[in-house]
Amino acid sequence: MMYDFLVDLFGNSALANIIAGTIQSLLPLFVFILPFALFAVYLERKVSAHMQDRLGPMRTGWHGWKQTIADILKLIQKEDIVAKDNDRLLFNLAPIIVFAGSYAAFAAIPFTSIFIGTEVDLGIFYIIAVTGIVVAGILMAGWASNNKYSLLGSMRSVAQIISYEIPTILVALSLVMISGSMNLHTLSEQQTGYAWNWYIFGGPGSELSKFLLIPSMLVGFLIIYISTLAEVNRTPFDIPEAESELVSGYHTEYSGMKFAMFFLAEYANMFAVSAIVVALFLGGYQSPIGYLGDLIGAKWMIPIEQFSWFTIKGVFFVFVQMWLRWTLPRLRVDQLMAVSWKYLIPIAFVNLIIIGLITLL
Amino acid sequence: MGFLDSEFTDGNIVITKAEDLLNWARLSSLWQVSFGLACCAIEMMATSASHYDFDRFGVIPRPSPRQADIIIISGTVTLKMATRIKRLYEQMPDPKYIISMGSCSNCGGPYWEHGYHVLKGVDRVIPVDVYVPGCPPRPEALLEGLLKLQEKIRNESMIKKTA
Amino acid sequence: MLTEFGKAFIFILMAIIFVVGIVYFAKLIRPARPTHEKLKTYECGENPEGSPWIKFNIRFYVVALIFLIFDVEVVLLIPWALVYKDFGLTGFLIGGIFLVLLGLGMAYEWRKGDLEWEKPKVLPPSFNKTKAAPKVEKELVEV
Amino acid sequence: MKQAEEILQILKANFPDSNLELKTDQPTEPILVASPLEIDKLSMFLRDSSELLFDSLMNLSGVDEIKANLLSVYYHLESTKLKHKITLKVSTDRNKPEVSTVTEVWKGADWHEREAYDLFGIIFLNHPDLRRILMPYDWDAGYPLRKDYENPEFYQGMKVPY
Amino acid sequence: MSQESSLNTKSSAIRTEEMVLNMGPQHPSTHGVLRLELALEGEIITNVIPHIGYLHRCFEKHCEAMTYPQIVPYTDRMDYLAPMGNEFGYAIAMEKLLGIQVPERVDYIRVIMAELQRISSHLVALGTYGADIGAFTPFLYCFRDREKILSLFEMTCGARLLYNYIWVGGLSHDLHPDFVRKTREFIKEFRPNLKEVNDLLSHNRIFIDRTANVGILPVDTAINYGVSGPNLRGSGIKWDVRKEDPYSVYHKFDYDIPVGEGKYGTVGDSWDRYYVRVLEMEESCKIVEQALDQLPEGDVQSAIPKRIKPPIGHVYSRVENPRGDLGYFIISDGSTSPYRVKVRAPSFVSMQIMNELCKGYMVADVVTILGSIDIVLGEIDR
Repeated sequence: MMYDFLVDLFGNSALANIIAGTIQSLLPLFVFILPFALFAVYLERKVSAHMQDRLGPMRTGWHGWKQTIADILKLIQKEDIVAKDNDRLLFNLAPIIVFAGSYAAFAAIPFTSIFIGTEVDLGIFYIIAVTGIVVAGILMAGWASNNKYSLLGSMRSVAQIISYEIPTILVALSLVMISGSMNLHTLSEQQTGYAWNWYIFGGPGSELSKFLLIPSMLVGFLIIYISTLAEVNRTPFDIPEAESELVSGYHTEYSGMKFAMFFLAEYANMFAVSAIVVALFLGGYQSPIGYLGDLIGAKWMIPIEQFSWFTIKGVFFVFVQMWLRWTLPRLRVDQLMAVSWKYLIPIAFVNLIIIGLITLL
Repeated sequence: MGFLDSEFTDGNIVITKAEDLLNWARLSSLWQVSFGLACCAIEMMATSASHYDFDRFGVIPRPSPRQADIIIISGTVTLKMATRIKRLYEQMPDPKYIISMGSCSNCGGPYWEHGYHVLKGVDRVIPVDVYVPGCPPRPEALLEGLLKLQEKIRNESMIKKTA
Repeated sequence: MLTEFGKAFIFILMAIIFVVGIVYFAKLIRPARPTHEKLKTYECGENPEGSPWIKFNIRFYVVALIFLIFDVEVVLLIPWALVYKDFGLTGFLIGGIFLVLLGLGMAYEWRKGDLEWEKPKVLPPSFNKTKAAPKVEKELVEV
Repeated sequence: MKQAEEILQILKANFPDSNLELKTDQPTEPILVASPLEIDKLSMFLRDSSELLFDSLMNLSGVDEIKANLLSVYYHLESTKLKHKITLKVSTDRNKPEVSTVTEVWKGADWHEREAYDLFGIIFLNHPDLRRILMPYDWDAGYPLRKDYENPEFYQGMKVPY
Repeated sequence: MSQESSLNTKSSAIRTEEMVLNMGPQHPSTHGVLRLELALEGEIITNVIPHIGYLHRCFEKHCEAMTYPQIVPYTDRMDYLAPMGNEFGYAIAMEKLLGIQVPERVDYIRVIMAELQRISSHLVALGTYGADIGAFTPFLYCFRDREKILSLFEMTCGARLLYNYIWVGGLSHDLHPDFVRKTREFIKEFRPNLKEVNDLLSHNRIFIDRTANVGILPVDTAINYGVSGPNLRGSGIKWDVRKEDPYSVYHKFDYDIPVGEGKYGTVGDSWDRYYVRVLEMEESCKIVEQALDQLPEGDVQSAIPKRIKPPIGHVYSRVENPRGDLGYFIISDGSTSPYRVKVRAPSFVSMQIMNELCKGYMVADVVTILGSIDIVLGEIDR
């Protein structure tokens, strides 16, 4: 929709397509991801501070809202050290791949009904494949910085991310079985109407199968939320950059702007992951209580409302991730693998089979 | 050779304005290497706890020196530790600052006379920006030391001093 | 006309250009004063002994193998998941049997102990009245 | 609960040829003086014999008695089961200080002995790993806690005295 | 792997090279400047060599150069998390050597201060232990309570951390008039906070997984190594210097000694050592309350000798510090400064079991075990 509008704007030639494509891909980056990352870093420091009886940044602007801007500006001035016997090429390539991997996931996430990066039909499948690239980036960062801590950190993160991808796919698969399509856009469309039609409450329609689905949908929601927590390396699974054991994991040797890229990629990934969970289970950009735009008949307001609902849900889940980080201790590597292989995957299997049977009724 | 390395002779408006912004950014987000030596480290931990909050001034403890700009030498520097501190200081990226906390790291403190293994002052090994007296200095004294350092950064300038 | 995946590719391209651009822009501004000590790898203030680039533990080989099996399984299941509803119960049985077989495979691996991650091999410290501290044998004491 | 004299009698009974004597002239607890090269057999017996059961070495400290040109080592032993304590003392010549180690008997003595070696230069025979523990490993300016110790002028380019 | 599977035998047949990792002087969780040299095989540890001496401040050389009263501030700087305990030990040893009998009030105040110091030291130990395992919030809750104790100390002797308060034969200041009221208030507030940290950390499923059955220390090995304090009591033996070798007025109070029972794993694992410290704080509150009830009147500086010149002789006495029993061995040659002072530091002794405890565990467990034996580097290196 937005894409066609842009193409007509530039005269419908091959060049126009490219220009429209670039504008459309830059839009989420500059309009949403960068401001969100700045806000999320500030939110994390404030949330963790108030959770721990402290005040958090106060000196930069009112209640320290300019703190992250100061951080970014300082990081630009910091010298960027590439140690002598690092593998220079891989060292510089790692942040690029990590950020590209986590940003590419935003291509398939529907922000509003009229704007979506790409209408690709294999929505969920594309996202899971693309977040796999981040693993290669982390491995490169760990291996290239020639540091024992980062090597240990990256080895652990490879084992962790690949073994938590399977529960994510299995739960996403069970959802595909119900909705019949993989494109996140159609998935969000199917969950219109009130909150009762969301997939977490069994999806649209009102036959018997909808009510039978509710328990297994809740189980699926829990499994995918836990495994996406592990994909993004957040506590209690933040073993790759465990501060207290491995100094700071795979980005020990990075300084200056490259470290800022890792930081940015982590927060972008946090939002991407919670956006996926919201799009799959909680009705993406659908509002739980209907649109104001419908009531007063202003059609142009609906996309704005949808966008705000989408960000509210996404930020809420990012807040829950931060909440978990500052309360739960960290798991050990073998316990982490046991959680995935011995608990999450078998339960996801059984869940898949139950959902398959119910949808046949 | 980055923009920050080059020395400017005439201070025109653009340079001073850019300088103020860069200085403000540097001073309001000093990331500290989480590194404590002795009793002053406990006072430093008390300063970063909730009663006297270090985070109010934008100071976060970073475990690796590669991402830190300020190192607070809190405690007695012994000869065995001095070489490690020198290496840690060297491994920090460039605009970096040092606060020497406590009389032990300022001048050897109570161990100046008979301490055969104590380095009489950390400034014999690394250039110190701010000295915080006290044994151990109260958290308020450390915060005041931090404010002094922020003042010093605010007045830093890239324009070459002619006089 | 850009295909859907073309747009996705432009997304990745833009991200790469953005990162390279910002890091290069920072390169113009930031100081660069490399010293010999600064270029040594950091290891908690010590001189690192030996290089970290050694043959790392083979534990990942086993996990990667199992991951491969399950990943291939999911790839096969996806088309089935989309269309099995049109064929009713027989459609479901096709995928169901495939899933059950895979569950058996997993139970086999679980029983064989391949899913065990590197568990600590611990021998509780005991001093013997006569000889010095005992050498840690390789066999595992179930903790 | 045994007093120092009874412990001395038991030891004399089991070790007739080694010269053991009990000094009770100075205030607080009496000291049992033994010879430096037999201390490991003595302590193995002290720990294993059923009446004594000294199973815990509280403290091992080196002392530099410069007036008598001796380097002596004090052992404070305690039995957690029978609740009695004893202090052993061993002294060797200052220029060639050799004492046999007790790490075989009490594992806790390992670091105490390394510290006595590091600060006084007392060599403990067949100690598993006798090297400096507190001072830097390449500290070549002698043993700091001896009474006649002078500070070196420089150590790795750093001025040591004030 | 209890039984060797075909895949595994092939994998472990390929010998992986051993990597030497330095958990060096600057590491977020070595509780100060301690360097642990780990020999790793993959993630499993084959050997741990602790290197200490990075904070050796020549305490014993200073004792030989200073007079007896001048040594008291130096004893504070040894175990800087429990300075009152160090001064108490030194005062007890000197009074035994000189044969001084201190007034009743001094003994009671010393017990109150030592027990409050035990609570504040255990709070730091629990806080940093939680932070090592990954939960950062309990660290700040523990420090919030510790600030209240520090303000109590500041009210009596003017200093927050290193006090020079317990002198040989008496105290430097008498109690502040409303010290008693404020301490009772603190204890009333402290008990619910302790329960809060308990729920947040002690019975947290992930914390239990990380600490139960990790770093098991059997009793006879502990006694042979000379380990004492919470580390020894965690292994299940009821051994406390305040009860075994009573000093000052501890015999007047009734309190029991918590011992590790292996609630979530085997007896003597890291969880037990941690939980013994939590219960000990509860006991210290009881002692302080009873001491406040029976606090007699009197002048605290009456028994302080003008010039301390002890007779020629030696003394060895010990005190129950938060980290174990702290022993002072003082030899005097009749002059005003001691001939030799040797301190038996509990952390120095319990640090030796690191190698025995960590063999076979993983890198993440070294941090857990180091946190559970709760060491302070000022005391190890003296």
